[in-house]
Amino acid sequence: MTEWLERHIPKMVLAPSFIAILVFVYGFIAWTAWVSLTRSKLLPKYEIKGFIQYDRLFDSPRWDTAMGNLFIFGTLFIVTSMVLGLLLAILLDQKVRTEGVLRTIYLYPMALSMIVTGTAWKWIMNPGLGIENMVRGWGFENFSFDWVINPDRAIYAVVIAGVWQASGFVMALFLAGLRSVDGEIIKAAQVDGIPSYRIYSAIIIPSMAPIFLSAFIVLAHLAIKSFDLVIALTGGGPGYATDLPATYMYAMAFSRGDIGQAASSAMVMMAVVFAIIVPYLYSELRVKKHD
Amino acid sequence: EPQAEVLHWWTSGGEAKSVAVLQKEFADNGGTWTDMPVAGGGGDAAMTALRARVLSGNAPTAVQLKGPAIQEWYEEGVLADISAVAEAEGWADVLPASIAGHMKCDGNWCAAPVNVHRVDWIWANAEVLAANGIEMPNSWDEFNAAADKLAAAGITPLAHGGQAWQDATVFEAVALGILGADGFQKAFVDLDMETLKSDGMVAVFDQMRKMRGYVDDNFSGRDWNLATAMVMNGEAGFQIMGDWAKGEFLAAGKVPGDDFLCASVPGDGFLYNVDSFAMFDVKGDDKQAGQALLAELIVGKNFQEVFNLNKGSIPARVDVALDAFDSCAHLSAKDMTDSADNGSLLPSYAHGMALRGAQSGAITDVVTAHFNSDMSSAEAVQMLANAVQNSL
Amino acid sequence: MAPILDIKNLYKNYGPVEILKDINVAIEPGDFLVLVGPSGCGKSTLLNCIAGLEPITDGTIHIGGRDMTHVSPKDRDIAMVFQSYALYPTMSVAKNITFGMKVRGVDAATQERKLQEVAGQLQIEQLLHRRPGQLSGGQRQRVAMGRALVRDPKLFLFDEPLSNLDAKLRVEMRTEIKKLHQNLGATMVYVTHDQIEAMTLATKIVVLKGGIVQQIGSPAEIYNRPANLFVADFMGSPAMNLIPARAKPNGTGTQIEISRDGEAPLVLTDTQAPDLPEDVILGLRPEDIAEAGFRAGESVQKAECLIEMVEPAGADTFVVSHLGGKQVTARLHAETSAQSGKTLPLAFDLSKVSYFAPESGDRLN
Amino acid sequence: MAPILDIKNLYKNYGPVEILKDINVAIEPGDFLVLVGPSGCGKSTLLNCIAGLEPITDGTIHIGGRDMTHVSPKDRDIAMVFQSYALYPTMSVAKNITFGMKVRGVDAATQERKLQEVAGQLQIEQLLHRRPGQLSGGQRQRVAMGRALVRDPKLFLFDEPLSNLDAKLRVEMRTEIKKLHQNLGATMVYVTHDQIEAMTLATKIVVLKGGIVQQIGSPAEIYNRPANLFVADFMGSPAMNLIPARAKPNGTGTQIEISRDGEAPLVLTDTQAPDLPEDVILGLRPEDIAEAGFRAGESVQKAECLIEMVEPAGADTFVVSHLGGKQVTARLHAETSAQSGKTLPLAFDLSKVSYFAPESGDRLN
Amino acid sequence: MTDLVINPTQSRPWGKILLRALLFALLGLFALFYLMPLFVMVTTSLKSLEEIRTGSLIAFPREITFEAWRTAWSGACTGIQCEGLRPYFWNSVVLAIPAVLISTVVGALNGYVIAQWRFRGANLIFSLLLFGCFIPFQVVLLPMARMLGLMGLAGTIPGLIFVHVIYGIGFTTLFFRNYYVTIPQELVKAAKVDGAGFFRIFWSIFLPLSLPIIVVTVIWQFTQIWNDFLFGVSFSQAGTQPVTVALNNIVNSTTGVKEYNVDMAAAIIAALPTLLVYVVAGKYFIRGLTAGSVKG
Ligand SMILES: Nc1ncnc2c1ncn2[C@@H]1O[C@H](COP(=O)(O)OP(=O)(O)OP(=O)(O)O)[C@@H](O)[C@H]1O
Ligand SMILES: Nc1ncnc2c1ncn2[C@@H]1O[C@H](COP(=O)(O)OP(=O)(O)OP(=O)(O)O)[C@@H](O)[C@H]1O
Ligand SMILES: [Mg+2]
Ligand SMILES: [Mg+2]
Repeated sequence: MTEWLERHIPKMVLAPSFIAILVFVYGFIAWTAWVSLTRSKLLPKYEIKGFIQYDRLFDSPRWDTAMGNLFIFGTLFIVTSMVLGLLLAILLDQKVRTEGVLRTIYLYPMALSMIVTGTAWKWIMNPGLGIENMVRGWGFENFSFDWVINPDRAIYAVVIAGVWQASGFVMALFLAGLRSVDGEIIKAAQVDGIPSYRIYSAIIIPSMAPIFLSAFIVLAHLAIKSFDLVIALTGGGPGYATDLPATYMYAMAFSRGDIGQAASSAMVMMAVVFAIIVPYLYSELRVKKHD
Repeated sequence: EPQAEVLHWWTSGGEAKSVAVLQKEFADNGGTWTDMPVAGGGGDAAMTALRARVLSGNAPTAVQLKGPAIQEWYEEGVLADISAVAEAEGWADVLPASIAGHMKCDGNWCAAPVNVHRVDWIWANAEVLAANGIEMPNSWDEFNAAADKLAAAGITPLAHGGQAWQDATVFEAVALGILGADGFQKAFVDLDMETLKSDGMVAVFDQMRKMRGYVDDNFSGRDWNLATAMVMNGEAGFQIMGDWAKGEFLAAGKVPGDDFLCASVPGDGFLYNVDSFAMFDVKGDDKQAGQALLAELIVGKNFQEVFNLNKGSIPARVDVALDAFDSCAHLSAKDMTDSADNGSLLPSYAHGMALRGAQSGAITDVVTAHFNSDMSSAEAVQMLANAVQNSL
Repeated sequence: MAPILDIKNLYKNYGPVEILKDINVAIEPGDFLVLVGPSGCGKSTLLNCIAGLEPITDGTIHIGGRDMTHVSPKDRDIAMVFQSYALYPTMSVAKNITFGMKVRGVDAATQERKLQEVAGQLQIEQLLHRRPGQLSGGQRQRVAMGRALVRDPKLFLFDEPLSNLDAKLRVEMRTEIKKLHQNLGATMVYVTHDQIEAMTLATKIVVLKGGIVQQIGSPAEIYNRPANLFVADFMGSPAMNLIPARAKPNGTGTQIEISRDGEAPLVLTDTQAPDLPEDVILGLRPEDIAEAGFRAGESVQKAECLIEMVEPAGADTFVVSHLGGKQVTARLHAETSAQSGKTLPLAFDLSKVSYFAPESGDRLN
Repeated sequence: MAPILDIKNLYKNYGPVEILKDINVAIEPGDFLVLVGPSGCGKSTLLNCIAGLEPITDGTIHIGGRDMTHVSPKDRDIAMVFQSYALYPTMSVAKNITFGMKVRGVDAATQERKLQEVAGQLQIEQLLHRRPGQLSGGQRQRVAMGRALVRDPKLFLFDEPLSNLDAKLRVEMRTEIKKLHQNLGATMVYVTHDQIEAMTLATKIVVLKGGIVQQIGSPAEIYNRPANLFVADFMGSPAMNLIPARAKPNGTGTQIEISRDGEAPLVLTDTQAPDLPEDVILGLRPEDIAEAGFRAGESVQKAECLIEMVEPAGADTFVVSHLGGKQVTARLHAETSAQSGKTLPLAFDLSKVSYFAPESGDRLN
Repeated sequence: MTDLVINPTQSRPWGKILLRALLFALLGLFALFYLMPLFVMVTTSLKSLEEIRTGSLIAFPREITFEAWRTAWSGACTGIQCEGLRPYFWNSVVLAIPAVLISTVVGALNGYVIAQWRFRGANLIFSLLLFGCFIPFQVVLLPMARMLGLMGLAGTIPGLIFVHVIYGIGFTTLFFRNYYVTIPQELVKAAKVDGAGFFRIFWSIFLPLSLPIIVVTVIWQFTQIWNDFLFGVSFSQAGTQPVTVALNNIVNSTTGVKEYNVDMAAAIIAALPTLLVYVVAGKYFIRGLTAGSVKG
């Protein structure tokens, strides 16, 4: 008996989490899938009506905009955060005496919720109140920075705020990565006559591939879930120019009373997540077996 | 002991004060009031919370809900029947029929109205208009002429905030003016496809394109009260906004008629937005007692007067003396009675009185997309028809 | 010939800590200099100073006759192989080898030619397209070597290049490095803390301890005439037996008396001993203590000793006895009849003996 | 005496992969069993199976006469020392050693007594309050040993306990383990891939390859009479020379012909060779090839050989020559006059020779 | 470690100085970029309403007043109650602390099992857990509400804790698992031979080793839970609303006069605990990342 218990304790410890996840994640996904096949309005109904919600979804120009925005936002947000994070990490890696303070400054946005900082960013980027106004006040009358209110540019304003919030974290990841590169490799490169920038670009950075992957996953996850950011900064506007799938889904479920539609959009979002996460999981679990 | 938990999104300034009146009355009648305010997104957040509460079987006693949403919730089978209170209080006699209609579910009373907002107001700075020799416009052409004049004088013609619901507010005011009461009814209440695709609708979008030109550069995301302040400060000439804007003027010590002007937007009709509390099914005697008491107090004369004085709207019941109200309110009350008679008393689509969320949202999507881009009117009409069709 | 590497009065501090103290070393072209010493004695630091990877506190370094004290590593015309090999992990073997040339702007044809040349020399032709992660330890070692060879530098520096390999591979690679040295006639500086490596590879050995040079000399000098107790103990495996003894000059030579637990002391007579103080440490390598029948000669003295342990090790058998309060190891033939717990007559070859002063540890003869 | 460890028909699979195949080993109390084999051959897996840390697929394991096949590790009365020592990093040395007793509820006084006893034995008294991170490799090794000793188990299991140490320390610790074994009379199972360790420590050696036992025997048996080419090549350093040759029986014995590059073949005559096929592999250890003047006897055959390289290694000097297309290493005295590029007469001691079949690799004599 | 730009033996001091100056200029510029919103928030919160209307946003206050802070803490109205953030702040505290602790402990145990007690299917379970991190939370609101109702936890703080724990497990498990896989398995083996069981090994050996990763996990979880709005607004009722909901009520009222200084003060107050955690423990955060969770 105790032998049996001993052998199975690990499984029993994992079991509650496993069951919880099965019910509260996968059960709910299944529930959503089901609801996406119904005509649920204000509250869920369970009578299957086929794929009508998906037809509506793909017919909706707003959903198109949302997906388009996710693509633009996702790409720019991830790329910019990575580039900026990497740059900051490299700069901080140059034996800067004030590193501790600077690191905290770069990292703190991660601590704030977007509900909190969205307002500040809204002001800063508002042409009448913020930077544009300030720069014009300095005498540059033609300076213009009106992205938040320009439907064609507003999504880039969201990118700025997003990058502001996430790049510090990416910096931390990369800094940790730089710090774990074998010092002998760098010495070898120096003796080999390779200049500093080439050491970074050709040797160190390529060797941090796993960290790029981690950063990518964290950022992709933030991009897909980005909701607070848009709500606080633009409310999805001007018009619905900055709608993202998450805000679309939220609007459908909670202000439109169109839960069926919301569920179908959620399923599409989940498919996107799946497409990103499965390769990651694959590499993660395979690599570990390797070493 | 009567108990009530009230979910609402009146969280600040005049509104909060107005709710406080109700709470005080409730307490005076021996009840315990639990306040559950959820601000943000014009009630979106509150609706999120409501849905979660209902699904978890823990609905609040009363919820700030209005228009077809009440019926929608009723259809989900979660609303209570308060006919007993309504009959005892004789609500049917004191509420205008179209408003009463919103409060009934399958013939039973299920919600209590608080007020009537008029949505199709146009507000103006008296001084600015006088200085430029402009009268309150009676047609959209007059409005355009006045606006051009203001623009020439370097004043922003139309104070506006670039939020979807504000775009929709302007849009429905324009639509009412151009399509007329009948057309409005067909388009935004009955969702008649013919009307939605008609030339009249093209004209409406044409006018919207003009309106876009009258707005300043910084309008995006601006809160409506900041737009009102622009009118107040003489930075802008007009604002098209519901009568809650009046509260801002009054709060700043401005006098209607002298400092600012109010008029209905060009065209016939009255777009109303009735705030109300829907009563949810709750268990327990004290909660049900609280619910009944709450309903009684909400429609009570005292609360209707005090609340609306604070809020800028007019009482829902017609037998409240309006002595304490200002001239704009008087105008509103008179117009309401008149249009009720000639059939032009219409629910506001922009404020969720005319249509269910999915449809009104679909329309707003098109309106705001058009307003914020250089889409042609013809395209917009086509899109509108598709969106409405798609949302059904 | 002018020395190719000439280090004069080199000091190196990390902050307040002196790591290297007054190092003076010079080597000729074609030399194979090995730096040995225990962990933390400053071997890597010295190598880094030669490479220019660490600034030095005082002194000068000349390479090929030029003062290189303040020249950056890439201009010193050196190549270095590291303990962890430090291969560029994301580049193929070929790119690892050619990257330095590429950066220097060597044309593609030359790169290719040199690559093939080196790859042939090291027999890694079929590995050129692989990543370092796909190589075994020995293969990595070869690639690291290739990266150095392709440079054709004045000086090769090696920092414990074999210590990550297992015993068998280590022996093989050692031979290969030796051959490479002989074939190329290159000059090499090689760090290890394995004294067998030091002995087999070096033409010249520097023994370091605590940042101070203990002895510089050829392998034979260091092995046969260690300058002090530290070097005596450090070089050779099993280590030299260091036995406290008392020296008493008598007519023919010096009588060396070694105490034994519960037995009469062991007395040996060294006819060639110099003037010794009374207390000395006698040093004798295991192979200089043999089974009595197998070693003869003028300087060989015999004595019965109690064997405590017998350790057969394939080709040899080591036996351990107890003399002067120390364990004494002797290296016997594999076919020895020694048994633990029994006595055995042992022969001590005093022609190979070293004497040290107990306090200073310095060599006396 | 009944075997203290008896493994019968043990199979171990990881999923579909067979790691261990039909292992049969038994040892007596007091034995020192060493498992050797190249990396990945299943040594650690076998040890883990004995310890009960891995379930086995088939077969039985008896320890001290009891069937322990399905008993959990803590009830098998074993102690284990790991390659990485696996010291608990957050506990002091004392706590590391007493943790097992504490878990088993031994009272504090006994814990203390045993701790002191073991600490004395291993001379780590002054380290008891330190953390493992503050210890050197050798000290860690001792603590790991202490943790095992304090348990006083039926069986000690060691998984490459010395492979993390440097060469010098490894030799010292090896001797210490040997002494420990002799003093305690304990039974030990010891994994290594260092054949010198295997030779010096074992009373019995198991050579594994690819999960299959190649040979079981005493060190001398394995060294002198390897069962196949794999064992021959694996045991001994430098490795046994394995030279392709052709066998031709003639009157007195068998003529063994070894080809040489651009020279006449080398011909040796073995008078004691059994019936051999024509193609054989001749195996001769480096120490069985000596300088001609130093070895004599009936079975010794001499020949001039071209020396390619000379590697002095302190006590010995290795020289490398080329025979039968292979490098052949001979172990000569340190004072040899061999010079690379010159010829030297070498003596081949055929009394020690092994013959193998080229295809199967099996021993022929 | 990596020591690149300053190569000590490369002289040419003026070039070096120029490089360094450039480096610091860049670092400083970025610091400004990151500090700007905080600067706006802090200065605004210290201004009077009058000054905000008339002055520029990006300017130091002419006159500093802490009035807005007092109001935000204990006087601002969220609906008809005018108690400021204070009561909601404490709700958040009693909510966040247990939720962080529980999810960390569960994550640690899960990570320990997955990394060190591998059994068939453990990796599958890990994948499933990990995928759970990426599920958009809006998706789970409605079914979760139903479940909470069924469990009788609707509208309660334990209910909220439950929700946060469930959706935090994925990340905490990921962190601990990635940390524990770097610890050699021999440690568990040694302890098993020593006679210790599953929990004993965890408690005596792994937990004392886990400080760096505990710091990372706690910071991450605390930030997530403290800043959460969606769950807070959906699964609370009057009296159990967390501080973010109250903040939203103060900041996002659509009518009435907007007191920007109070809004900003309230925003900073709501963010103080997380800010504090980052400032105090940020160093350990990086260290923890280096220690394990960074591994691909
Ligand atoms: N960057 C540094 N700062 C301060 N001290 C250092 C630094 N690098 C090395 N040291 C110290 O310098 C001494 C010599 O180190 P070094 O690496 O040269 O030793 P080593 O002889 O190569 O040892 P090993 O055989 O272990 O490689 C050591 O005591 C070490 O602690
Ligand atoms: N958990 C496992 N799952 C699958 N295969 C494994 C596992 N553990 C070990 N193996 C495989 O079993 C074989 C034997 O491994 P083992 O660790 O016993 O080798 P070893 O002889 O101890 O090698 P080394 O000398 O490198 O320690 C190897 O091929 C290894 O890849
Ligand atoms: Mg070193
Ligand atoms: Mg192993």
